[in-house]
Amino acid sequence: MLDLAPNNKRGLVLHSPIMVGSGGAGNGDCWPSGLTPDMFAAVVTHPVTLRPRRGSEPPRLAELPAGFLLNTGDHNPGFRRLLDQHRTQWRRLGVPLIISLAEGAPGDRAWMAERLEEEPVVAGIELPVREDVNLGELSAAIAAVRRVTTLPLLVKLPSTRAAHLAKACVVAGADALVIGGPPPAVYPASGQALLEGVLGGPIALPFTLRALEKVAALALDAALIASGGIQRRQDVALCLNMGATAVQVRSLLWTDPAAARALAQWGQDPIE
Amino acid sequence: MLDLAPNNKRGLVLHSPIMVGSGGAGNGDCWPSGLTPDMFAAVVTHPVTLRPRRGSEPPRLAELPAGFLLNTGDHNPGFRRLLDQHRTQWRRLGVPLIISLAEGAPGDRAWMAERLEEEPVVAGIELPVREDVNLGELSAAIAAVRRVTTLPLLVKLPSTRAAHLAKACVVAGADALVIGGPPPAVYPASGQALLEGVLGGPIALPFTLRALEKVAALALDAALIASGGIQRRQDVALCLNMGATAVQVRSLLWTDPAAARALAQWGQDPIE
Amino acid sequence: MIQTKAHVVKRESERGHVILTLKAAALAMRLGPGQPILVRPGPGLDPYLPRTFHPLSIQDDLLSIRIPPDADRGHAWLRARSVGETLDCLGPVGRGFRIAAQARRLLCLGEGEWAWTLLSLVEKAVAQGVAVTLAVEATSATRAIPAQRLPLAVEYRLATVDGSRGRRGRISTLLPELLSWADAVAAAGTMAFYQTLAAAIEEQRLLLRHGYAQALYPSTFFCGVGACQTCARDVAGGRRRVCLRGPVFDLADIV
Amino acid sequence: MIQTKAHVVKRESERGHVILTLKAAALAMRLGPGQPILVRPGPGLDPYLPRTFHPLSIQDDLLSIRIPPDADRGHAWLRARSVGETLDCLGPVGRGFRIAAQARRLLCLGEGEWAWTLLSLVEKAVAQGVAVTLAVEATSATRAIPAQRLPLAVEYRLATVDGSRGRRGRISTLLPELLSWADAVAAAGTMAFYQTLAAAIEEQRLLLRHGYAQALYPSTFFCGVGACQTCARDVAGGRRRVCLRGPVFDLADIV
Ligand SMILES: Cc1cc2nc3c(=O)[nH]c(=O)nc-3n(C[C@H](O)[C@H](O)[C@H](O)COP(=O)(O)OP(=O)(O)OC[C@H]3O[C@@H](n4cnc5c(N)ncnc54)[C@H](O)[C@@H]3O)c2cc1C
Ligand SMILES: Cc1cc2nc3c(=O)[nH]c(=O)nc-3n(C[C@H](O)[C@H](O)[C@H](O)COP(=O)(O)OP(=O)(O)OC[C@H]3O[C@@H](n4cnc5c(N)ncnc54)[C@H](O)[C@@H]3O)c2cc1C
Ligand SMILES: Cc1cc2nc3c(=O)[nH]c(=O)nc-3n(C[C@H](O)[C@H](O)[C@H](O)COP(=O)(O)O)c2cc1C
Ligand SMILES: Cc1cc2nc3c(=O)[nH]c(=O)nc-3n(C[C@H](O)[C@H](O)[C@H](O)COP(=O)(O)O)c2cc1C
Ligand code: FES
Ligand code: FES
Repeated sequence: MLDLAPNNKRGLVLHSPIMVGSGGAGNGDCWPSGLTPDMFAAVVTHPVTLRPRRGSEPPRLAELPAGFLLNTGDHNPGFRRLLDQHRTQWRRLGVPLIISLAEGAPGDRAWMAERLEEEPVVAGIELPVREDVNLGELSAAIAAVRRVTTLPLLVKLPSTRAAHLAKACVVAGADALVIGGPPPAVYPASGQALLEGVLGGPIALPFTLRALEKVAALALDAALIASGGIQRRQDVALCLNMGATAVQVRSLLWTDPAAARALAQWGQDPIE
Repeated sequence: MLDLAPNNKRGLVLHSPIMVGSGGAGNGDCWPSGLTPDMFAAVVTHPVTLRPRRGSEPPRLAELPAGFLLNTGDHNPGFRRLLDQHRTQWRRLGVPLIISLAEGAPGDRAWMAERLEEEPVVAGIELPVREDVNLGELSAAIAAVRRVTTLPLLVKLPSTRAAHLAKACVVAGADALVIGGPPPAVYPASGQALLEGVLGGPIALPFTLRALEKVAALALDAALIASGGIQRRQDVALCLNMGATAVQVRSLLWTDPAAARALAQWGQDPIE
Repeated sequence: MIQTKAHVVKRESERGHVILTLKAAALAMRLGPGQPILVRPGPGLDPYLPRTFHPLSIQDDLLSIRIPPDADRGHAWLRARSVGETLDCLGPVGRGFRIAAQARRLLCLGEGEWAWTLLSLVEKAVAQGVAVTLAVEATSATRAIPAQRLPLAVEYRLATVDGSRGRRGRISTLLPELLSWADAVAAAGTMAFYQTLAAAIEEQRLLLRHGYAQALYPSTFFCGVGACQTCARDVAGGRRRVCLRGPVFDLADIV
Repeated sequence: MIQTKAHVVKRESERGHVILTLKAAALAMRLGPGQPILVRPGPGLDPYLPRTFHPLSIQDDLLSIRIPPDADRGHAWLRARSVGETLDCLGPVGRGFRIAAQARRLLCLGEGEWAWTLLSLVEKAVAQGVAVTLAVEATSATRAIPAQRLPLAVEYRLATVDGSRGRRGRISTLLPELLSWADAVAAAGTMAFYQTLAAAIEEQRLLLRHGYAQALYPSTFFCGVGACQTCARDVAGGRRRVCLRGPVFDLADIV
């Protein structure tokens, strides 16, 4: 049995190492052709903020070789509406639901985390971390959330700075580290407007692997979850081999649901 | 007339915005089919260290989508042999030669920079900067070199941290900033060994553009040179448009010398 | 939405663009006019984003897509496919054109490349006995839909910016006459085109009422199921995901 | 080194691999056995790294390359080329095999896939009147060079690991006999193969002298001109760039 939070009383047990990464299935309500929640080990929502956010103006997407840049600007309906609109549907998910809490005003995340204690449908919290965060602020923010919740806490680190930030996160109370948010970049979208966004797709994998290698070498007392660019069985095998307990897939669900379905059968298949 | 160092008494005048980036033509002695030094605005050598370096063990190269990871480990014959072996040939280059000084023991770069004052064939110095450098150390290192040389000083910043480091470099005495060294990553090379290296090829461009956008916004008193992933006329136009004075090309010389030659004719061609 | 391997059963090449007829029964069955499909544009993981197509015709187990003669390398790969190969397709995306039960005279209005997306609607409306006029604005005659691509029963009106065929100039000069005839409108073009259309309707009918004109929002799609959030636009009174609410909207909701 | 567009004039497909014959006069003229060429493996900027090939034959204005049936997507693109298309080629890279003026009996020794790189040398040596034995170690008969690919004058010896043709097992058992015959050796294989060969030569001739055996260093190339430093290896008494010093070395310099 895989447990992403063995030191946490609640634990976070997965039936396979293949999770749906933040927003891959929207807020657990957007399932591409042929995919159902129970195929995956867990589902992470889009990052939510306390108040609604209209997100970025278009264009939000630019194509890169073997990938893309995406910038949605944390477009979301706000914490209260998210829960109100999805609670019923989440009860039927059948697998652990992890709420991603985006950074907003100071104290917002702790406030939301505290509310989530009263939501039996929620199995964990993921905190995405900005690339330019300062180490002290990050520790304080994680510790503030840790104080108010008994839920398993996943911290999603930017891949370029994961090794630098990892230890402080575990000390501050993270149960697991998601490695990592791919690096930001700029490229012209269609219509020539320069788009600043975060890398996605297969081309993100080399950044994930570098961060995973460096964080695994620290041998911290936290589960590692590889995220960013994972597409093929060999990518999963490599990440598990390098020390990850699980992986998150996202855009594969969109570009090739059949491949995502096959990948989700990890371990159930005699040929591996 | 383009001048990369207008505030420097010596100046660094280029006849076009297309330079050969560090190592693109070896140490000015490795010219792919149909290319000659005078086609380009300037030539930057491989990074050299005071003592010879054997560089990294193979594999040194892994393929990525639209690019590659490269790790040569600053393989070089050492400062003295570099000068002794190349001085004569450099006199015939016909365009400015810029020596790249790699980081070594403390004080090594300043020592080498001082020697270069006595080499009339050298038109400038480029200092490549590590991604994990500390801001204070970097300022001190640049200032130390600045004190001992009147040569134009180019500082090559890692793209992920360029905006963070740029101002301090100019304050410490950099005449121009090279934007930037692409991010490091890890991927299996052939034979499955994990290779950690620096990104090269077209896929590096989105990182260069992000760093260039952020540094240009600082409006510092230093010329900007875009480097990393530049291949097509539209890439050059974009970089110049975003505030670069010149660009450096490297692997294009290897994969498509004819295209590099066409690019080097920038400005001489009526259709632009 | 389903994912399916579609077999290329016919390939026509015409003035640079390529039309592929695909056999994909399960997809054709679910697909209506105005609903796009997403096609994988290469054999591997690059290019990675799907390409969006609005089938030109949907008949029984067949559908056809037109790949424009542009510089996109995904399109270049798709143009090079030949009969017997298969394409990985996802679809249908979102909601398409509806032909109201009481519609008798349908005006289909297309601008430039977008005009092609109306062909399957034209086909379906004619088959249902609706009188159809297709009016198209193109930069020149060679870039317009050839008349022989249309059912005989369709009245085809053309405005070309260079005057090489039909009315010279923009389509706006034709609109008063066409709108006075039509009891329903379906449009495909840019947002600027829809502004012009809405203004002409208001001039002609005093009010742009819901239910009179439908318009295909000009968009490409990534996930097509609401997850990626890249297609969000300010339409229908809020910031909506076009792949869920559209891509066909009431014109009154997008201008 | 030159860069040139080579025209595909013939395409043969055989047990998965594809042999393309290319017309490229300026390149063929400069090219000798053992000197690789670099070929762009796609239409655009991806895949980005060139693919390295050792031409199987070089004759007048023609040369031919063999694309192995592996999973590399650059190779997949190249296997799909057809007659009439052009390939972007760079070459020759470095130094090839030399046939010493006094050589009378040349033993060519190839291991697995690498054996194919010896074909152009075999051709040239036979044409110069040298007696040639080609000895190849393959995993099985179906993966070995077919005899009909060779000039009639060549003596062909095969060792197959599965015993499906020729001597069963590794080539080492054939070496004593072959080496006692040869006055010059040219080899292509892995470094392990060269260790075995060097040991056999020392056994047979007491010393591995410079000038007796040449070996193709098993390497692919990026720039091919010494700039990128990816091909540096510890050979010939130092860390050398194989694309400048090699890829053909004296066997004594690389073991
Ligand atoms: C994110 C990602 C997505 C990918 N997607 C796909 C995909 O969709 N389909 C697919 O088939 N592959 C894909 N790949 C694999 C990748 O693009 C290469 O095709 C693959 O690495 C080739 O592997 P190989 O071991 O066969 O060849 P390698 O031995 O790794 O070599 C490939 C080429 O690189 C050059 N090379 C390698 N090492 C050296 C060296 N030391 N010196 C000089 N040249 C060298 C050679 O020219 C060689 O032919 C992907 C890789 C990544 C990172
Ligand atoms: C480093 C680099 C190297 C490149 N090399 C090459 C090359 O060798 N050859 C080449 O032809 N091109 C190359 N490109 C261009 C690139 O890969 C794309 O093909 C190009 O961006 C397509 O541009 P476009 O403006 O035609 O299409 P775009 O309009 O940018 O769209 C391309 C596709 O992306 C999707 N898309 C875009 N925006 C959205 C959106 N808002 N919502 C949903 N989907 C969207 C669509 O499916 C669309 O068809 C390179 C780009 C980079 C960054
Ligand atoms: C991802 C997402 C983000 C949203 N963000 C906001 C928001 O920032 N402010 C707001 O008022 N409503 C927001 N909403 C709600 C929508 O505006 C609206 O209520 C409706 O759900 C959106 O329609 P759609 O599902 O067609 O996109 C959001 C909805 C979604 C699905
Ligand atoms: C890029 C480069 C790096 C070198 N680095 C070293 C070194 O670290 N130590 C050393 O002793 N010699 C070094 N040399 C010198 C070589 O070992 C040797 O003298 C010779 O020039 C290399 O042969 P090559 O040009 O075939 O690679 C270097 C040469 C080059 C071209
Ligand atoms: S295309 Fe992904 S949300 Fe609409
Ligand atoms: S292949 Fe570039 S140095 Fe040899």
